[in-house]
Amino acid sequence: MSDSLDALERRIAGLRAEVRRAVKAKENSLARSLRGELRRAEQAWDAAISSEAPTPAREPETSLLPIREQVHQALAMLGVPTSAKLIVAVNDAFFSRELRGSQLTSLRRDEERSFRGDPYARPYYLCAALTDRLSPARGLLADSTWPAESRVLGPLSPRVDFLTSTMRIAEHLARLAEPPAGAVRLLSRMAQNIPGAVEGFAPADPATAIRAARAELEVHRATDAAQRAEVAARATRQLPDAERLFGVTAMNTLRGAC
Amino acid sequence: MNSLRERAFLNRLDELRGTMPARPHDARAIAALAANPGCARRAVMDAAGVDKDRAARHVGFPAPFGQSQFAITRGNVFESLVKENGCAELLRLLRELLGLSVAQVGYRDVESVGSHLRHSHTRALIDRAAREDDGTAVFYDHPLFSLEIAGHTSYLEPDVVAFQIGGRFHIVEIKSFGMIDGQAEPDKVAAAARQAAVYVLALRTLMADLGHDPERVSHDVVLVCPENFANRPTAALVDVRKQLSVLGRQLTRMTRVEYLLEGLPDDLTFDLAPGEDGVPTRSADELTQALLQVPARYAPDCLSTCDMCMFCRHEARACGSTDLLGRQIRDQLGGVSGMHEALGLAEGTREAVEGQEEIARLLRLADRLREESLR
Amino acid sequence: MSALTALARLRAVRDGVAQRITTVRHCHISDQPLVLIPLKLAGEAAAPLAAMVGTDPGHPRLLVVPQPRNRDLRFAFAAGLAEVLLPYIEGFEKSTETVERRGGEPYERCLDAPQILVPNRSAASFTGLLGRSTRFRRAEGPYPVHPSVPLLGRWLTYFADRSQQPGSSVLLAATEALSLHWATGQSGLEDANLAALLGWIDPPPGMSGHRAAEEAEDPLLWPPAGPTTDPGFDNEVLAPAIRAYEEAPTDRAVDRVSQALRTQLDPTWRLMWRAVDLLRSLPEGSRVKDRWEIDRGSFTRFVERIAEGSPPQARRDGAVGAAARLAGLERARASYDVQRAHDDPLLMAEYRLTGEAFAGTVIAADPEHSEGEGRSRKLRPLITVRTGDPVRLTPGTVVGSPDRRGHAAEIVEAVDGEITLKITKGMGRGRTPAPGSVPEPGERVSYTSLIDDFQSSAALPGPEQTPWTHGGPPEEYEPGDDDAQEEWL
Amino acid sequence: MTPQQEAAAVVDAVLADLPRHRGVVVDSPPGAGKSTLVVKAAGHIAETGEPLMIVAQTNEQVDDLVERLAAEHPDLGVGRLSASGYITPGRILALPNVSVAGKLPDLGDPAVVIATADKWAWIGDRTWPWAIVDEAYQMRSDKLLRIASLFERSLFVGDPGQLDPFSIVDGDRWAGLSWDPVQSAVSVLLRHNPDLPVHRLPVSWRLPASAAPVVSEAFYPFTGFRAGTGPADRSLEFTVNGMRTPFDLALEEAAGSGWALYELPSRHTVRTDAEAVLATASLATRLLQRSPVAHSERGSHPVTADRIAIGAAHRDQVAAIRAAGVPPEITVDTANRLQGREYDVTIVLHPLSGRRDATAFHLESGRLCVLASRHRHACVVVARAGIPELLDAHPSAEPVQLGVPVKFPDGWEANQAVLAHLSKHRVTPDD
Repeated sequence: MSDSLDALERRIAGLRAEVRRAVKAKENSLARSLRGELRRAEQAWDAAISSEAPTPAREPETSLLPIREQVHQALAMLGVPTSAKLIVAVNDAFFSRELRGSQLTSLRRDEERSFRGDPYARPYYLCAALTDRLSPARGLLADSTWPAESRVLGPLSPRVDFLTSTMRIAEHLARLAEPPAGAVRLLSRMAQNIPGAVEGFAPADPATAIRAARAELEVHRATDAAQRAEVAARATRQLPDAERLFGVTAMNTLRGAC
Repeated sequence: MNSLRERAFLNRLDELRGTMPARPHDARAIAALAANPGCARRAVMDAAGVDKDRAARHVGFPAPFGQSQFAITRGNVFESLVKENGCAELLRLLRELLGLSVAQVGYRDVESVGSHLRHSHTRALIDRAAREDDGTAVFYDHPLFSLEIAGHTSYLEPDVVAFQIGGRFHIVEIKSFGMIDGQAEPDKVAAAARQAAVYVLALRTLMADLGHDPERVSHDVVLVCPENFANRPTAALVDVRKQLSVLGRQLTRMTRVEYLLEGLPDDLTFDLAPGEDGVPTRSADELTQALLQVPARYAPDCLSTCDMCMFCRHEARACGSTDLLGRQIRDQLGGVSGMHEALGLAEGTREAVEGQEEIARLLRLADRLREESLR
Repeated sequence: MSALTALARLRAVRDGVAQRITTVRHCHISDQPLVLIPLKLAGEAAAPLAAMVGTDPGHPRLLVVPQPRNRDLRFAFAAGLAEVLLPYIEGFEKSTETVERRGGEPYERCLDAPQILVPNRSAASFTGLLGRSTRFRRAEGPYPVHPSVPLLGRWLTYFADRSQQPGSSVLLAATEALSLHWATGQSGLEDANLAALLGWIDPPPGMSGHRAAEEAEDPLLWPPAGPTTDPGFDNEVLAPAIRAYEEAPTDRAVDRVSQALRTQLDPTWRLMWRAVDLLRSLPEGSRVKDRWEIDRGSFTRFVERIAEGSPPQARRDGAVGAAARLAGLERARASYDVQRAHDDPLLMAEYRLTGEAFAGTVIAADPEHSEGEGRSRKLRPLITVRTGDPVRLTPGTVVGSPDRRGHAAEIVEAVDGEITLKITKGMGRGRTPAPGSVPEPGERVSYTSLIDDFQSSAALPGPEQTPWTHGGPPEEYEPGDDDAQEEWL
Repeated sequence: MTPQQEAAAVVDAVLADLPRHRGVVVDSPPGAGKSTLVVKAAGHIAETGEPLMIVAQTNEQVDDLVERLAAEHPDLGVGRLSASGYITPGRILALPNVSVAGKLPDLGDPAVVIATADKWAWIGDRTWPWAIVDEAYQMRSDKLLRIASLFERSLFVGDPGQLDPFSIVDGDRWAGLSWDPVQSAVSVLLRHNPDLPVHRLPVSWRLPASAAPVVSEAFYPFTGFRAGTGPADRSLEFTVNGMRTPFDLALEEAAGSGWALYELPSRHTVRTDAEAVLATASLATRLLQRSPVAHSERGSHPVTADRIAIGAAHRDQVAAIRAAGVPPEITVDTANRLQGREYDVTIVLHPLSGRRDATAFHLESGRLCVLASRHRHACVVVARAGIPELLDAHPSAEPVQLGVPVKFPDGWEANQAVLAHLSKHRVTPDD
């Protein structure tokens, strides 16, 4: 190892200690600037070591499909408002695509901006699911082309949607000649939370899972449908187009005010 | 306390805190009140809502606490795992643990209304649930409770879920420490139980406020943790009756802080008002002097519970207090609180004053035996 | 905690250096101990992060999990640990001795046993958790692991279980071993910090123990001895390194994580060997060998158990197993306390302080004194001892003496610092006492009611005969797929 | 219902339950007639002609039971099994229908065989159709494990409010297990057999009307009991006049009200606080000097030294009190060893006296319960002032283990309750 590397390592170690000291003393701005210096030193070290022993950089495989298309595909498969986490999991399990949760965080906002700028210009929008107070439900994505009843939530809807998505995943799996292992694992994990859908840690059988999910669904379906219809009617009656898709967000501006 | 006296008392607390807003008590802070209730310094600072962490840092003795982002991330990931898909995991656990029926799956996220409405919304939802026995919702996620502490309302934002079954409410506390073969680290469970007790009390207070029977809030809380080494959640019931009674005692005690204030200088304040640079304008020396006016009761346990611990440890050492060595040692030394005094008695360089004859005799004997055995 | 220890702590504060609280060493220190410093990922029950391990102070082996949330990497770590630990253990299995026993078949016992040293009690518990999370794995079927992993798990479990046995030295926590012999000028709680503890015991030249301990509390100067790492280190150093590995799992990224963890482990590694040297420098107590012999026996039995192909240790003790273990622990606790006091005048002083022991000079002796008539006539020599100790032993109390093994006596009278004793055991079978068996006037003696008078308890039923009061016979353990598949994430 | 009828009804219910269940548990608060029940049940079973084994925990308990059995059922053959080293006391040797031996065959074939749990553990290859386990709450469950296969059905009798069994080693490893070996025999039994009937003796015949409500509320908050006698049924009289010394005042307060708190000035002291030790010993001596006479539903008798006990928490305190000069016939002992015993008057050195910090040991409710519930007439507690402050400052951070039922009463609350009552009967040295 060359001298400059040695010196760099000493400098990195020293900077790390200083950062930790600053953090401990809650001197945040100092910590920030020290961290900047530290990153530069680390990059310099990286560069120095690459010049000594170059290693080929590995690029992660990226899908050609745009993110919103990927999300849409997953939503189309599940047919109910879905969390980013499950979308990522479905994408990974069935399409072997590496989507990251962080890539989905600004999606809804971008869609809303696009819709407000040029309404209905796109065939579909990735929009929000609405709570019974007509605000956007946290973390859920929906498809603007779905009927209003599917995009609103009553108290039973989270469970109903979970059972529905489990069924959809099982149905999809049953159609595949060679079900991917990841998809079987996903279904098994979900089925463990449905009475009678799977035994212990064994891999889930799609037909059994569907039967069990449907059985529980029967218990909730009518009440949920009625509650959803009520919320949907209210949304249609009270809200302008954009809010009907993305929820009433006025309250958000008040957030933090108290 | 009559209202005039109470106002004077609250004014006094405000003066002690100075111009900074009262530091709100979260459940953890409330639960920690029981950690060392004999400490006047801590009691006064807590009652006045002084930011102890900031005070300790300003006088040069920052608390040695820190949290690893790995732990924080782990906690968040686990909590969202338990709650995702309409609390699917939680439903499984409660069906196993409490026999929740298949029909009971309702879920309401109180947070979705925006924080300014959360408290009243929580009230309304709980009221409705308490009235209608078969209320549609079973889970109430992110409720916002309040609790009166030494004249100030503290808002509690539990990450917990409250839910009702058969007309009874339960608090669900989600923690990310492992439950391995049915057991978890007892200290961590105890901390979780103390925190959950705060929520049980807050929910009971709310119920009473609304005219419902507070006993409808169960003293059995549901503790949800990862099972063994996996992520899969598992649950256990924890009876928090003892924690509730301790909590009740400590909250009553807070209002009795009044008598601790007697005899303190009138102009005493722990003001931490910041200057333009964000650093408190008062000199560290001045604050130190102010802190020293209120006696502390340091014990080594404070090192894991109190923001002021390093300051008080330093003080104990500087004045040669046997508290430095722990309660057990202090116990062994009978009434002697000074280290030099105790050594003097042991080595015969100091005469025992009245009441010290016995401990002096014991220490002299110990000293003789030690010398004899080491020879 | 006695007044004697309290006094030693006070002295430590005044003198600025830890004080001895024993005159001899009460634990076995192997010629070739294996030091193991495990680290775990914060917030996880038992996710290993790294370990520094080895028997050569100059050549530690560093094992690292570059992404502790990755299951495969964790098991690779376990296999790596097995690669170090198992050969070390196997090294002791070969040479054995034959032990004859009265009324039983002779058996084989290993001449020596492995000894693992970890920094503190948390590390010992973590070792147990690591054992728990690996011993049920399987080399075949779903989620297969390297065959060494389940074996490692069983050994780690053995060591962690055994370390709860009073007086056992197969797995020692350095802070506990040191605290057993030194009192510092800080609280017991603070003694759990290895660097601070050693700072008090052996401060650098020119520095007080207090100053050294204070320095040791700065995680930047002295990283915690684990298993939990310093949060500042996690946030500022480890997290970026792990993130870099996540983004590009290259050798260089692994190096970066390793290098970061090495900075946290190196200082503790050096402390551990300093602890070993300090403990070695103490003279060994006379019964330490006896207890190590029991450890060797226990080790040998476990080697045989594994050789016989018995299943891994159960998750928790069954009713009968728990009762048996409790009896063993209580037995070990009692005799450990007695043996240490008899080995060490400073520990005996604790009992003298409370009046359960005394030391003094023999002022009169009647070695030929006897009781009873004719055939039932028994030799019962009398001695009178003068002592300045505050004796609280009442007539009839049976006492023993640390100076004479096998010697037993009974208090006849205790008045004004003069104790008369009747010797009941240990003077031979003759009509007159064996020479030297009865203390002579002028001789300095000590006696204590603290004696190892253990009476073995009755046998327990077999597990298959567990009575209805205790839930009836348990189901027999069958290793199943569920054990192996239990997620380790 | 009169107390007698109420108690008799419970006993009848217990006897009726015996053949119907594998196990029957009877909770007995202090002095509620536990031994009477054991003796009665023994007679009841013996009438069926089937053999019975009785298990007690200590040799004294065994001997006490043997004596009572022999007295109540003179026709019943009683065999007392003993371990080597046991010296048969004269009171047992004198009993005609009792045989004593170290081995079962040497006993002949008595209807009832009685021994300690430790001794029973060595007996194999025979089963008894019936067993009675006495002091079952003080018995560790690992002891029950060793003997449970000896019997088919059993009556378990004990006092849940007294000290729990303990171990010199840490039992955390077994926390939460239903068969935790350091738990009491009853808790393990009931965890595995939750359907067994649990009866409760409702009346204390020992505790006077002045003590039963105090002890009941403090230590048996959920399962109260009452005194079998009324306030007028008991009285304590001094036949020698006092001199209005503080000791006299304290003794008179105790004689008049059943309780006295002899309170020394607040100070942190060593465990063997000389002043408190001396006060304790002096109170006992003074008590004897005043030649007390006890009047009760059983008639009147002078309170002699053997009817007086002094209790303390630690052995060194016991030794110090002894050394301070107490008449040798007075019992001086720790709470552990006073369990199950009964006296006319007790003098107690409060476990928290002179302490700055309390530990779990000192706060254990069972310890105070034993000390405060041994007397038929009066209890004098010696303590330094300042215990309320100590309790107030006590940190509560006890670890919590999953699956371990919470134990009530809480030691803190029980201590508060007793102190609150005692404060009404305070006498200080300056009075």
